[in-house]
Amino acid sequence: MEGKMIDENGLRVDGRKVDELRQIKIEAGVLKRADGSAYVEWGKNKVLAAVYGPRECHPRHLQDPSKALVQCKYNMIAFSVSDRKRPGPDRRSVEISKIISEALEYVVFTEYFPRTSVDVYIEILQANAGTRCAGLTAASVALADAGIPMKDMIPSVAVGKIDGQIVLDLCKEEDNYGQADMPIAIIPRTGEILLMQMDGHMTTDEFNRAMEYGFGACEKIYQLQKDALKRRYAVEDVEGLEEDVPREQQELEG
Amino acid sequence: MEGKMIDENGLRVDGRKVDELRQIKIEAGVLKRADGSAYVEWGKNKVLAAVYGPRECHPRHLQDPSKALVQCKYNMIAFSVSDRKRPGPDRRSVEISKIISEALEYVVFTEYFPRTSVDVYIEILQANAGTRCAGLTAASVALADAGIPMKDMIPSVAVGKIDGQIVLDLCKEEDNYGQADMPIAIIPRTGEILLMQMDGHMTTDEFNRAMEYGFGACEKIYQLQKDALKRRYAVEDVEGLEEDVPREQQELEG
Amino acid sequence: MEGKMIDENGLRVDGRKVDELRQIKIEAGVLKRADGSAYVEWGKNKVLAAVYGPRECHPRHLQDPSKALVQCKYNMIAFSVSDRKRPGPDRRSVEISKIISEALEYVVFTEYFPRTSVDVYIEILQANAGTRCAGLTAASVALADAGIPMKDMIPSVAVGKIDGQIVLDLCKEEDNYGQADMPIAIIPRTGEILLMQMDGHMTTDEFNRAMEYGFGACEKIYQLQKDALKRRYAVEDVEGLEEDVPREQQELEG
Amino acid sequence: MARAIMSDIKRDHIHKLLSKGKRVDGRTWDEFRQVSIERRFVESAEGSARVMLGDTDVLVGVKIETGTPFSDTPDRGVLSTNAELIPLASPNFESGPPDEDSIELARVVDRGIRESEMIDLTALCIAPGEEVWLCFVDMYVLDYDGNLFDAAFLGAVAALKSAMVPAAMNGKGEDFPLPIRNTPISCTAVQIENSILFDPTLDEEKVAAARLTVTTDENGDIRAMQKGLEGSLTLEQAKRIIETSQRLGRDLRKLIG
Amino acid sequence: MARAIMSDIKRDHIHKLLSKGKRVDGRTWDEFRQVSIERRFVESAEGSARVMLGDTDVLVGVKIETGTPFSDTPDRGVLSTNAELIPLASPNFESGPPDEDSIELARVVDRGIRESEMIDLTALCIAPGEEVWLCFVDMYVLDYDGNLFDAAFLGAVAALKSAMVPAAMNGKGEDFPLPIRNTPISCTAVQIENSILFDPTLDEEKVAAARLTVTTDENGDIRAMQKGLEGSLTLEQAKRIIETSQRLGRDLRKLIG
Amino acid sequence: MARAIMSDIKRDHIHKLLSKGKRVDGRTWDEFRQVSIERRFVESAEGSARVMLGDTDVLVGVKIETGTPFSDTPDRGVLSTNAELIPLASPNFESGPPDEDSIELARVVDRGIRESEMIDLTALCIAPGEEVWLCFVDMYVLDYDGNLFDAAFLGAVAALKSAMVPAAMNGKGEDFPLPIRNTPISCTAVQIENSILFDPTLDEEKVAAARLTVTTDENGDIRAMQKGLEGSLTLEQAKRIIETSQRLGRDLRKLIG
Repeated sequence: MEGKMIDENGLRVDGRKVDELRQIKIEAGVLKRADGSAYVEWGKNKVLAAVYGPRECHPRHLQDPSKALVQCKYNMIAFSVSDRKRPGPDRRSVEISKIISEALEYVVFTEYFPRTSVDVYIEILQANAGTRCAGLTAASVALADAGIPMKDMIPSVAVGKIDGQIVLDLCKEEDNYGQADMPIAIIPRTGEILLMQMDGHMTTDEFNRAMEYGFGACEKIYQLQKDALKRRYAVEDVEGLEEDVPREQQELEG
Repeated sequence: MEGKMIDENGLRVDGRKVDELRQIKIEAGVLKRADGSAYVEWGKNKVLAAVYGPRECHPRHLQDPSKALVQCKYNMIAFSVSDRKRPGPDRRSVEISKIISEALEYVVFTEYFPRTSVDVYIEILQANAGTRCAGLTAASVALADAGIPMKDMIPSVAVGKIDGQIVLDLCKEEDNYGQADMPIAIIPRTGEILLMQMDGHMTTDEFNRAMEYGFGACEKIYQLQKDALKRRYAVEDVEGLEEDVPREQQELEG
Repeated sequence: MEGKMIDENGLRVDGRKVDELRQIKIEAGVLKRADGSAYVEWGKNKVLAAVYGPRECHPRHLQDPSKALVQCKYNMIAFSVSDRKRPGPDRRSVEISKIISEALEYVVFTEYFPRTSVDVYIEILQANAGTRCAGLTAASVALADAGIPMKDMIPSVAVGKIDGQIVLDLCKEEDNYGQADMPIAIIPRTGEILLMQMDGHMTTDEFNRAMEYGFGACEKIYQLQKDALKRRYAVEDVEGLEEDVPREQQELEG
Repeated sequence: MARAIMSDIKRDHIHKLLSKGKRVDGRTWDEFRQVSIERRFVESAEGSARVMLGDTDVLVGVKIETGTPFSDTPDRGVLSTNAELIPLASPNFESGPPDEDSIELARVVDRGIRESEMIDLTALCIAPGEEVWLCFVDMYVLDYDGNLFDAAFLGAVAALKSAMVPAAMNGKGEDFPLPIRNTPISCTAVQIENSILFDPTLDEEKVAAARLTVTTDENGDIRAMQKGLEGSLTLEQAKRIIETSQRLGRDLRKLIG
Repeated sequence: MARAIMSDIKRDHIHKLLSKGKRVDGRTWDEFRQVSIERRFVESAEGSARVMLGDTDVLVGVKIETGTPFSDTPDRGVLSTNAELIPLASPNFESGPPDEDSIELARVVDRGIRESEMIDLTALCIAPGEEVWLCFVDMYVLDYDGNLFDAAFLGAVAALKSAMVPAAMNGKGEDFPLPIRNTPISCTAVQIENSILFDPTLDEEKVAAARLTVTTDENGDIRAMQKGLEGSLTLEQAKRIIETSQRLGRDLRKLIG
Repeated sequence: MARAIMSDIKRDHIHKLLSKGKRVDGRTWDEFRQVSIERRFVESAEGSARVMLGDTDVLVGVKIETGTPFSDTPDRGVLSTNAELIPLASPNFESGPPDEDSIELARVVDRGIRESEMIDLTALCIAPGEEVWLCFVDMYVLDYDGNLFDAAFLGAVAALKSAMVPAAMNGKGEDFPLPIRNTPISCTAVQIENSILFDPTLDEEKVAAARLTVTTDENGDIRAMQKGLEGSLTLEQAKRIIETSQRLGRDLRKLIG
């Protein structure tokens, strides 16, 4: 497939430039039962994230007397991929859940809620490359929507390599023939890297270019995250009274 | 098979009339270790039920501070069916255990024994259609034999449809070609329905007929349940002294 | 294979006499993290044993208020046998773990450490017949190395039958064609049998001969166990100061 | 699943309204909440539908693959139904393999589809005894506000009716719609202090004594039923639920089209 | 399984009687409890037997199916033995996959059958390397009052001897009895304060230090042994148990016929 | 795995030394501990290596069998990598199926081997679509004193380079060495209060904020990376770790030969 993924005008199979993101749509507060939630459409990815907590930590022997645990479960639903995936965690999703949990733990003020658990659920409804980045991006918004005190939100994106070129945000078709894939997550304000994985083949120069693209994209995604929260609050202001009714009912349930 | 299951005299493959039960034999108090037990032969079904409790509820997080849990486990043993069944619960037995537990919970005075569990085990030793009804019938007797305070015993029976006719208590051969199957369990005294499932194809009229057959049969089964308990007590009266010895030994075990 | 396993001079496939052990090498204190450890090479068997405890017993409902539990896990690693073994316990290793636990429990002064667990891990790195005996032999040394108070160490050996003759300590090639196999473990000082299994075909006379061989061999293995501990202590005396540093560090970890 | 606990105040509120013949959200006893159905929500599935029943949100996908038939039905395709009560949807759902609640849900939906003969499984045979189409229906609860049975059933029926068999991709000729013969509908009611309420919310479920799900076909005939919960129903209540389900089923069936 | 706890009073009672050479139920040290064997208890099994050893009640079934042989024994049928300590039988048995107790029980019974060459597995080969008869022995404990090893072994042997290979149903000619070459018997004794007691009751097991099961064939030769529990046996005790097992085995074998 | 807890005193000690640019064991920030590699430690494996990295002890074995290829790579052998953090190696490791730590370890090693194209999987095809060589890499941690990633990776690479494909035993001609094209090396560093330390000991890992593993090939190109732990890295720190890994990788590669 060498040489076929980027055309003579430098455009990719879906018409994007090498440093261009797919279309991203973020919506906060999309679920009723969850304490916080977000929905992300990212190209053809469809991702739902929900947050419960801080709440009692189960099993109890995992409780940390000095802080809350941030426990993320990343899951692909059975029909999110072309071959049906058997329900239940596989090794890939266990690893992704671990590294997303670690990234989120850094931004949550866990010391405020000792012995509790902040549970984050990411469900990939439709997968098209880059689901862990879309999931982490959604999870950050869901945490904020849940009112969990946190340092900042974490945007995330993958940078890849196709046809010997560093390229931002591979879609599935590109990923299938890609030469490298590097998902990252950062705090744009400080430049801190919270998630970074790579597989494939990159020189040091290519790595530097990739980080440039990635950092730039994360700035944009961060803006989308903030916009989603703003829209959510704006809606709340308008529909405040109506929205309050179910909230009160929830309190009654104890 | 249309038209072959009921002959010109209205008799079924095993010679029964459409509203006739198979032969049912109930025996109470058949096991030594269990707190209560019953054995039921119902046509070619052979079913054993045992009750332990009220006893400490495990796992503890399931304990209910206001009442006892009634936890039934329905199980078919490996060689109870023509193709060997792998030991361990399958989805069918999980569902049956759930609905039998719910039915039994209604009649046990669970509020007398907060935080405890009343454990009911139903083992299908030989299966020939209608095992959940035979199992629930046996479980009621075992609960009574265990001296668990309860509102009433629950007889249970299935009503089916073959050759376009509503028919009581399908045997396996009929069930294989049946057009509908509807297991029910009721309290005959009050007419309350505690278990009802249906699959197949029934009109409203057929449903009404089926319930008539079912209610009538439950009266008879209820009588057999009571007879079994009476025989059990009668034996105890005669053999009272002998029986008391092991009971005392059990107490010594703490 | 009848008649081929022992030659005209009474020598076996690896040149041993019928009552001769394979070469056995025992080393105590081979791991840094474990509280006690031992490594055994026994012919082509390579076995590692480690002891942790007495430590808090998990799960807690297994705790015994009157004594420590001795919980041994025997495990063959994936590439210890010619066909790769899937990781995780199989039925054979569950049974072996149970009987080794029972044997070790007899010699540990469990009443000194109520509510705790003494955990013994046996890993078969390379298997060549007789691994349970090599494992139990190693586990005894590891327990002593951990400083667990115990009545005595337990040597263990298997006696088998090939070509109609009772033969000590079968190697794999012999075991494949053997007519009987009988692993035993004893306390040489008292002659008490703590582990004994047999499968195959033995007359009473053959059993008596086998026990003679086994008891004799256990005396020798016991000596090797003691030698290994002596060497371990001798080394500690010389290198005492150096060795103490990490020990102190461990205490600092609480 | 232990049933979620509810405060006494809220429970009393529901009971008090019921005694006046009213429901918390103002519906009549036989009124369903707003239903919305979004078909083909997930492109990677051969068929899919997202159903909102009030705030209850269920996503159902259908995957169709080739495989071997069961030995006792060599000339029929295979239908397999699974429900996942994922912890994203409720604080009371837990991670892990299907528990008794999700198993009951899956099996009740499965029986409704199977017993109504909705899908012509014989048309899903490729080579008798050797190769057939396997049809996996996976139901994911995304937000849980009561009456999963009907939301999941509507989703499964809509997803199946939207599904295309991927024949071309498998070298088996042209894609074709799943062969549908019938549109079954399930309606669920609960009994609370002898009142019957259809399409219960989560709060209503929490105080309910008994539940009955009735699945009817286009003729109004009964194809499947499931009574649930630890309470009882009288025969009259059962009959009333059945008759009302037949009536409500006709309306819901129009939504599916 | 943690061993069940017993009151000190009861323990003392057993010890006191033993010091006078007596057992709680009046038996001699080498006396089995009443044995009853009901063959073909379950019709859906190819062979079955329900064995009562005093109040210990074990139901064993044999299912026989066609399947593929193991690659290292291409011309032999397959024997598979499984024990289920179902919670119906004892307050100390728990639901779930086989624990170490049921695994030990199954493996000890399996070795006794296998090592005695009771079944001619070569006669269970249909097509070498391709198709053989698979023979599943499932042992269910229904009521537990001690000495499961011998009750289960008797049940397994009786069930196997009653089993018919379902050849006709599988299109492999006429049904035939399982090819039996030997009738092994296992006898189990416990050591309590240096007394040896055969066929221990549950109470005796609770105070026992060590257990030895000896399986002998028709010649009285030893085919399998298993020592259990956390206590010890002297060589003399082991020899005495072996000799007694040979003697008692002859009597029990007659019951099996 | 919850990270093991460490006393404040020890933590302070490490921090104090670090503030002076020192490590507890006297190494420089970019210095590995003593490495020892014992090849062919286990004869029953087709390849094996036992690697000591200071007191960290890892045993890796390679088993090679024939089997069927994945349907999407019909002409390639199969590589399968598994890590076992057995409880013998640390008081914090537990029995049971692989947890998230062992899964991460196995997957990071797997990616390093796979992405560097170390093994020519096309040369492990026997009959396209039908039979290929399956290559199982099993990594057992025997003693855990930090930096499992590099110890396991060294062990895996050494074991693979020592492995012979057992062709003769499988009737596929003569045995031959696994076709190796590249020798990748992974180097792992941690960040502790903005210091970077390579090859961390267990104590250093306990106080570390972030971890980065960089796998490079013979050209020094990056083939795989994995950032771990709950802390952050700056871009400069990441670059410094990458460059140092390229340099250290050259030295470690010589040990493998």
